[in-house]
Amino acid sequence: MIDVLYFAWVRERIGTPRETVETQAATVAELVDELRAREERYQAAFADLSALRVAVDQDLTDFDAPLSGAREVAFFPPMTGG
Amino acid sequence: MIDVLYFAWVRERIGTPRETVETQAATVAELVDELRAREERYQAAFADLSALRVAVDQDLTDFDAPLSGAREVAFFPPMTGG
Amino acid sequence: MAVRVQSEPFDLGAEANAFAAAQGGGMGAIVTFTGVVRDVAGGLDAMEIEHYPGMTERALEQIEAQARDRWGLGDVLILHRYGRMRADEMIMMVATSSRHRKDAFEAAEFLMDYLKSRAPFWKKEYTAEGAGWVAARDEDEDALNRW
Amino acid sequence: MAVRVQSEPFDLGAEANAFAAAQGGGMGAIVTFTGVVRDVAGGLDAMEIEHYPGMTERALEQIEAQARDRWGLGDVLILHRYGRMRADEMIMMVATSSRHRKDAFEAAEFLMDYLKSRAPFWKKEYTAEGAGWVAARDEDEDALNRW
Repeated sequence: MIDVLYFAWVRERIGTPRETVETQAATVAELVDELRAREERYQAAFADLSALRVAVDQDLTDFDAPLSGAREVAFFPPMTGG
Repeated sequence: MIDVLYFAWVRERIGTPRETVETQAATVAELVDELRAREERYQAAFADLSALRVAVDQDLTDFDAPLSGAREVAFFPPMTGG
Repeated sequence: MAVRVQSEPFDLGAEANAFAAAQGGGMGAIVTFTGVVRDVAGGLDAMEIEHYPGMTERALEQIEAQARDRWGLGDVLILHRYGRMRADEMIMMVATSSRHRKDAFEAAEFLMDYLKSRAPFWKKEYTAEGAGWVAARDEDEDALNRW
Repeated sequence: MAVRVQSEPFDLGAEANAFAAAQGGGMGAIVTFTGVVRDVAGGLDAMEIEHYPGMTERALEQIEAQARDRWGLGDVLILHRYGRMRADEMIMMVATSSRHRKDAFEAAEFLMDYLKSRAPFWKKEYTAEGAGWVAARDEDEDALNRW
């Protein structure tokens, strides 16, 4: 069980800001593959991973990052604050 | 006839902020030589020209600058504003 | 640590004066940066800033800690709004203080470069023609390379 | 052109807000720098700033014009005091605005570097042990070389 959060246009494409997912995925990339296999809206959101950023437990990381022990994964486009 | 101005410790060593000088000096350096020849307080003020800056008609320049047509020459130490 | 994330407007003048008044003796230099909503194309109805509560504060605190490690700073303020705002409203500010100006300037630029590309904020623009997410600028990512 | 040379104290917050409010649309970045009297050794009774009336305004206006030539700036403010002041009082400030932050930051640093070494101000410190002119720092002269 892991909380998956979406922000900005990723949230809009997937249609929810947050969901809880049952997964045995060992890495972020494996989680993405599982999500893509679900429905077309996930495929649309995850079509181009180079346009996405990921945080595990609120720390920026990359798609190779392990998920063991993680409670929260977030996907979003490059940030545009400031 | 030229107005000669002094600032900061140059003013203090010479003992006046401003005086009018009759001079035929062609350059700032020649004017400095004339002033040095006057009195010891001028020698003290102009002992080390590398520690001084000069402005002719309110523009920073150097000691080789010509004085033809100049109305105002100012001597002072390196600036310390800001 | 002075990191504030809020939806309410802030008063640049009041923040700058409070920051300056809180400096101990010896801090001769204070730098502020303020970001303002730009109506780039004309016709901006509103800008909405989304953020990631929790991670935002965490990321800003980490950026502040990095700046304090790298420069001799008296104090640091990072204030960023989220939610809906209009053209010419202030989005965010940073303030830094140091003995000499170099540290305060460099740290403020560093904070801005990292905040732009590493703090989880996203801008969406609303105009008569519709709404769109602001794209990240390559220059902003490139700016990180100088540190 | 906004160059002010005055003996009276100024209110950083009021100046920063007025500067920000005067910006046209499109100026997304505002940078301020404020210089504060430092009591370096402890025991500073007062600092006195002498200047060269006439040349001061002229030099600051030239420095502003150079900055406007080199960067895309919305507006520039240079405000510098002269006369007697105490530790922690504000001596001077600059403010710049631009579309993106790089121009406003670089121009503010340029203004400060040139103002430090090219505008006719001289600082004298008064302490219980006596009075002395502040010496120019080599770093300040060196800072000009980067532009």
